[in-house]
Amino acid sequence: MVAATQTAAQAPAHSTQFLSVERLKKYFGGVKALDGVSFFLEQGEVHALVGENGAGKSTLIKILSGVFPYDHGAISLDGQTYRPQSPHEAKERGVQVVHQEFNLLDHLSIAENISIEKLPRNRFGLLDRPELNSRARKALDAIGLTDIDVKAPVSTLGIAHRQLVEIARALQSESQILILDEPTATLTERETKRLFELVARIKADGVTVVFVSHHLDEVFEICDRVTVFRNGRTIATDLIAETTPDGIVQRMVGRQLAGEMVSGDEQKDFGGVALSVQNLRTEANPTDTGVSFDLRYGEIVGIAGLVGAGRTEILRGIFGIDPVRSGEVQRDGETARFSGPGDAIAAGIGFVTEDRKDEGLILDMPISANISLANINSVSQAGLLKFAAERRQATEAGEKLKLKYGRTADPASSLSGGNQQKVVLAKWLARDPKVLLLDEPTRGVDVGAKAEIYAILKDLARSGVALLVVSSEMPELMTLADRILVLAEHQIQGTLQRADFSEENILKLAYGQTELAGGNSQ
Amino acid sequence: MTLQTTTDTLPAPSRFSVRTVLQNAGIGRALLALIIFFSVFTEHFLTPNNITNILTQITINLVLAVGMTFVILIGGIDLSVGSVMAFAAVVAGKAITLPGFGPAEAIALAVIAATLTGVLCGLINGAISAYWALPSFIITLGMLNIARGAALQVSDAQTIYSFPYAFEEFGSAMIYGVPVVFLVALVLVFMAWFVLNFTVFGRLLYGIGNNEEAVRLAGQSVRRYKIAAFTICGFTAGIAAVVYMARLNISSPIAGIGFELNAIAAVIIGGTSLSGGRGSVIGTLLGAFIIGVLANGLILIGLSDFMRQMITGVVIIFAVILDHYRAKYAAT
Amino acid sequence: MTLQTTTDTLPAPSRFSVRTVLQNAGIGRALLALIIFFSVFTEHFLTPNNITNILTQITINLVLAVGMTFVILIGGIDLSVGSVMAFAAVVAGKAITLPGFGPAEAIALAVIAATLTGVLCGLINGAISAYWALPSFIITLGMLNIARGAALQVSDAQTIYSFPYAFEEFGSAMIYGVPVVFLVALVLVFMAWFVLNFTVFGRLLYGIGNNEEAVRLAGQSVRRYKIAAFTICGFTAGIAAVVYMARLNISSPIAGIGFELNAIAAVIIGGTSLSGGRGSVIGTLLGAFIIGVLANGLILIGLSDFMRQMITGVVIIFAVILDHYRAKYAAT
Amino acid sequence: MADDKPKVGLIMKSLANEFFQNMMAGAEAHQEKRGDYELLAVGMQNETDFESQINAVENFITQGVDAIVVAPADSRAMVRPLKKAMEAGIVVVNFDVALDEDAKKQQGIELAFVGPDNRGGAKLAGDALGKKLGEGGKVVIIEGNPGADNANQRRMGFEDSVAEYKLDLLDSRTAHWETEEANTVFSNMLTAHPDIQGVMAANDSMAIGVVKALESAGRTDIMVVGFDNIPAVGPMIEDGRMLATVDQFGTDMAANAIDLALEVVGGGGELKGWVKTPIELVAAQ
Ligand SMILES: Nc1ncnc2c1ncn2[C@@H]1O[C@H](COP(=O)(O)OP(=O)(O)OP(=O)(O)O)[C@@H](O)[C@H]1O
Ligand SMILES: Nc1ncnc2c1ncn2[C@@H]1O[C@H](COP(=O)(O)OP(=O)(O)OP(=O)(O)O)[C@@H](O)[C@H]1O
Ligand SMILES: [Mg+2]
Ligand SMILES: [Mg+2]
Repeated sequence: MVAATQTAAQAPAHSTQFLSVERLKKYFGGVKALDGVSFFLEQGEVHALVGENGAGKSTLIKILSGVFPYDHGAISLDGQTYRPQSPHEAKERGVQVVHQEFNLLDHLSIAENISIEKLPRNRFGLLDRPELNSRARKALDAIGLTDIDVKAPVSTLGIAHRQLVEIARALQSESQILILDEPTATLTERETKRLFELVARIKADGVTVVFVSHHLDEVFEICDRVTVFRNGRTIATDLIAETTPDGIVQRMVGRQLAGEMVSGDEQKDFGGVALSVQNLRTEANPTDTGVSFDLRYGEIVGIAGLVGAGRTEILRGIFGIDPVRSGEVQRDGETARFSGPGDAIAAGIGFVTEDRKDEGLILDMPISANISLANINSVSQAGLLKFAAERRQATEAGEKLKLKYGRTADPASSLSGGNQQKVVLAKWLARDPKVLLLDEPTRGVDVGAKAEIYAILKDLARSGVALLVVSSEMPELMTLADRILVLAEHQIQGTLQRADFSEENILKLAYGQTELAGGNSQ
Repeated sequence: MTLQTTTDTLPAPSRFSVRTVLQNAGIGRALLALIIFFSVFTEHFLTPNNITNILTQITINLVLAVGMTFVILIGGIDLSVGSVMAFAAVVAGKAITLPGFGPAEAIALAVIAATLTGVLCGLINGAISAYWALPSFIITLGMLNIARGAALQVSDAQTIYSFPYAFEEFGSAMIYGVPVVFLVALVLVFMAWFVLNFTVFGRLLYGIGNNEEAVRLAGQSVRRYKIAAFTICGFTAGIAAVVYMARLNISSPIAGIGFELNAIAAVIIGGTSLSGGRGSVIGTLLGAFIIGVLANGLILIGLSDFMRQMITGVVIIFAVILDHYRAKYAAT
Repeated sequence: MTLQTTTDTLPAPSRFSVRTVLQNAGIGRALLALIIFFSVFTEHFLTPNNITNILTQITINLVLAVGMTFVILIGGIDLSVGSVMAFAAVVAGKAITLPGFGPAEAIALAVIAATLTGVLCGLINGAISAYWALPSFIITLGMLNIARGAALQVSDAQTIYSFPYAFEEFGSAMIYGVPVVFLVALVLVFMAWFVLNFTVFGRLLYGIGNNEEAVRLAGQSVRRYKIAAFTICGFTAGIAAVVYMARLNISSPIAGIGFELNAIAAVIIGGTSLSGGRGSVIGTLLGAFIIGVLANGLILIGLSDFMRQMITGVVIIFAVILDHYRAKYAAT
Repeated sequence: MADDKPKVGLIMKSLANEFFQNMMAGAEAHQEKRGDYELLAVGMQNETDFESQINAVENFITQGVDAIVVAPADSRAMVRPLKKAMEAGIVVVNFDVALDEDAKKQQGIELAFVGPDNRGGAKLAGDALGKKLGEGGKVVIIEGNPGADNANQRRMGFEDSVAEYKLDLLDSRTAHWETEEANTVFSNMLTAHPDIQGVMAANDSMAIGVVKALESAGRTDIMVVGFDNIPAVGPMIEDGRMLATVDQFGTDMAANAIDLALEVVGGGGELKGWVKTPIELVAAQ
């Protein structure tokens, strides 16, 4: 926090306005993605873009990075008009970007991915592998991924690691503007910290950083100024030092947000054990003890841990996606042998995956079709689709989750990142599962919608559904969970009850310590 | 007209939105251009007789292409349809010429034999490629060889002939100048369109072509659907065999060589993506027409064989380029 | 041995790791099984003479498959290689039989004519499909027709013959029983392997096949690389034409029909993914061997033609199934 | 002591073709009957697959056969490999399509050709049509695979008839030997030239396609001739839907060639020139 105020204080006094955007408009058919965006960047600042899901942040970023052109308005960079026709041109002008959705080459090595923009050549003009690998090594070390083999293909990485590889890649080339679109959405505290250190360092070198996040505390920690988006327009740009998180939220949503949710401390009565996991080991788990825990009806159990601690693999194992090496899963006290997701779903389980692009959504298909995918039988009769029912279901889910979309018939790819995440959630909510597994359920979701989602999840629990939530956001787990399992190295390091919830305790366990500040690990 | 209204209340978006209609219209425009061109340059083109001819000539390709659409939509490919058609025709030819059956029974037997053979080959294609998650290109290439070898073996490389008269009747029957076999193909197109747009099955096929993993994680048995798609493709190969037999009154073990490429071309010219997930059987219908009209028209204007082959290639390329521009303008 | 050491210091992970060697060994195992089978069942199989024969016989397919590997790695396909080979051979045949040149010049002229023709056709394929972002399947299908028509037109459907004696010499020359033309193919394989693994160009081709959009977003010109891949494929078609001419001493306008399927099959049996981004040219080499050994061996054991065709299909399917199990065990 | 029997390598064209299939059957029956030689037969994948014929020659050299009897897919491409075989001491007899004279001369080899001549056969059929139509009769040709030798020769045979009878050749197109394609192609030719009076099809499979096209068009005034005399055209000639076809007695052709080859192997004198075999026009009685 101290550091944050300092950076804010150092906000550039002499305004060197080197990128300015004026009344920018971008339409997708009838959808006004950007409807008058104006702001400017000063050299060497860290500039935050905030706004609700679908407000237009990523669209602006894609325009700045040459992914697609704009319809109206003007951009100037270094005093010249800026209208990049391709990502290549944007990069030539010194604009570097980490997009919200990943753009990695799964079958290529991490090292190759990191240097893909400019693969090193040796003096014969050939690919310089030693240089390639050592560059990657350095880049990964810089962001703290010291234990990852740079020669491994990206497909072996979990989602947070992929995000870090993306960041490492963007940091490779010299740039004058570095744009980070929600880089922290899947990161845990540790990685986020390290990222911020890096940002501070490149800022010191005079690089301007544009930072998008739904975590206002992060914005306040590293940014100098903040521009607020609402419905495709910029509402205001403020000096961080002169504003407060509440003020920003108010601008974002255009109204006062209903007070923070009361984190219900009421004593709850849980039902019987819905899901019992015993010494579960999947193919990816190298330990020989595995993981054991119980989940009761009406209970929300959180799973915390650092990136790569093995959280996702537990959910995948339970849901029958990855083969189980040993141990077992019991559903309502009976041993369940799921040979695939179909079996798990038949047993009343749902699974919100962390990777919406590859596993969660059918991007080219309509929103309504995505929402009905897991419960297609309820919107069909005798194998025939009931389109009206399907549309109704989508509309209802959209209202409930505050989805921002054009029509339910639009493809899911037309949604903003946060809204896509809501569609993944809606898909499983529509299914009325008895047990719901959620992996990073609010990844990329804005502050307001997050609160809604928490309320919905709590309601579900109250109505007797058992929830297992994996999240990299400790506040999220502490708001939602009745109990938090902390994972380290594929094993449960400890379990925290509500009374012991604190970021410090979670972190300690996550780092492998067992001594806690308050209570004790069981 | 009725269809139009139904569509308004039951939109199956990515297939029947304004955009898709435009998309089809795009390739439809290429078709129109061809038709206008040929009408201007040869008086014979727009005659009732010639239209009947074109309809007859595209029937087999259209039937095969309908099944192929299912396979391509799930991101697969079926190279075996031409051979399977020949195999089915030979088996059916053996069946229909069995002694001791009346014409009606013999024909029924042949139809059953042809479709069963087709279905069986398709099932094998689908089962192997789905069960072991193998590239359907190679599996169906294997089947191409197997079915062709089998067709030759069963028939001993002889043309089978002398089918019941009623069968010929069916092959050359017309309703208002429209060949009955073409109507059969149209019915298949309609059924495919219906299945793809209005059933859970069709929806999931599109889903699998788009993102197989997402469909799997939603608890659906991807394998089963894949097998079904290949089986449908085998089925249409069987139907194509029946049409072939009825039209030509023979079963030839060397029929259908290269038909797979034509069928795939119809599907892709019709706008279906080879990587799966996008496309429509209406596009396939138009694609089959383009190929058929081109073949017919170029002969009518009297181009030599070699020039004709070259021009065919050029026009196919131009058609998709044209379609590209259409798609671009439709998108903005 | 040297290779082994190099690999240790310069690992090209997804291509030359232990896993990849195993992967190749997987299909290599299928090859080994075939070889053992044929050696047991026919004494003629493992004779020096027959080995020479096999090497000669797989050369053209191998050459075509090397170029095809590039195209398939970027997620494309080239159906035109067989026709382009014929067209290149015909053009080169016309060139080599021009009067007034000494043998050396005539041969040089022919080689240049063949490769230029191939390169040009490949360039057109690549340029059109990259520029308009069209499916290469259709574009190269168009080229298949264009090149074939052109070959027939240029040659007037006549086989061109009577080439300089030195050319035949080259076609049938041996070094320790290894045909020189096969060595040429091996050199191409080696060059391709080197380019794909040790140059920036090669890595970007893998990248494009893997995720084209990501490579574009990384600021690379995807189009240029795509065009290059198709041009390389055209180039190998030109080289195949030279080999064809040297080996058969004729240029036939109907040469190479169906060669595209064989080349694609070699690539895919060799483990390269049709959707791009994964695979190796070493696999292609093994794939070409499987196809060649199978064709040779099945004739030697005296199978009838139809049975042979069926068995070929079955073995192709089995080879990829076997490969699947290998890949599975290698993965764990 | 089966090993003492001479081995004869028979190289056919695509056995997927009825004509060669029958020829093959004839050869097998012949081998059965004589019983004093071993028959190794190889076909090709398709008509344009010259490579596999060349490979077959190479394989036969490897296997050490005593004689090779070959129906070349390309009259020029096969010359050099066959020369290699002759140099290896193998007796080579050529049938069905004669090897190109110039090419043979160039390679400095001579060998016997057994069989009828495709060109002459086609002319027989063409003449039958020419006689019926008389001068100025409007005809079209349905060709085989362009570039294939027997297709070329049959086309030339038809063209000889056209010249001799002063017929009016309206169009000439390939249907690649295939029934369905012939049906399509001819339907379209008929649309373009409704005044066609006669059709010369380079094989019977295509003739069947033509006959079906005529039936669909309701035309009974057009005469069709074919080639090969496959069983399926029997009824058509019988009931007048086809005018005539040509029988080359393919069943015996390979057998005859084998006989000749064995003679040489057994010490008979060298063979040269053209050993003609019968050929016959088949028309309704
Ligand atoms: N390709 C597209 N087609 C149609 N509409 C689009 C497309 N891309 C974005 N949109 C629309 O543009 C609007 C802005 O989206 P954008 O992705 O910029 O939002 P965002 O501010 O980044 O949101 P989030 O915080 O959820 O990432 C949304 O309403 C979205 O639906
Ligand atoms: N799809 C995958 N294929 C191979 N390895 C994987 C895959 N997903 C994760 N891993 C590896 O398994 C280990 C555990 O990953 P897991 O995804 O379960 O961790 P996590 O705690 O959920 O972390 P993350 O924040 O990355 O999701 C990590 O080392 C990761 O690299
Ligand atoms: Mg966004
Ligand atoms: Mg995870």
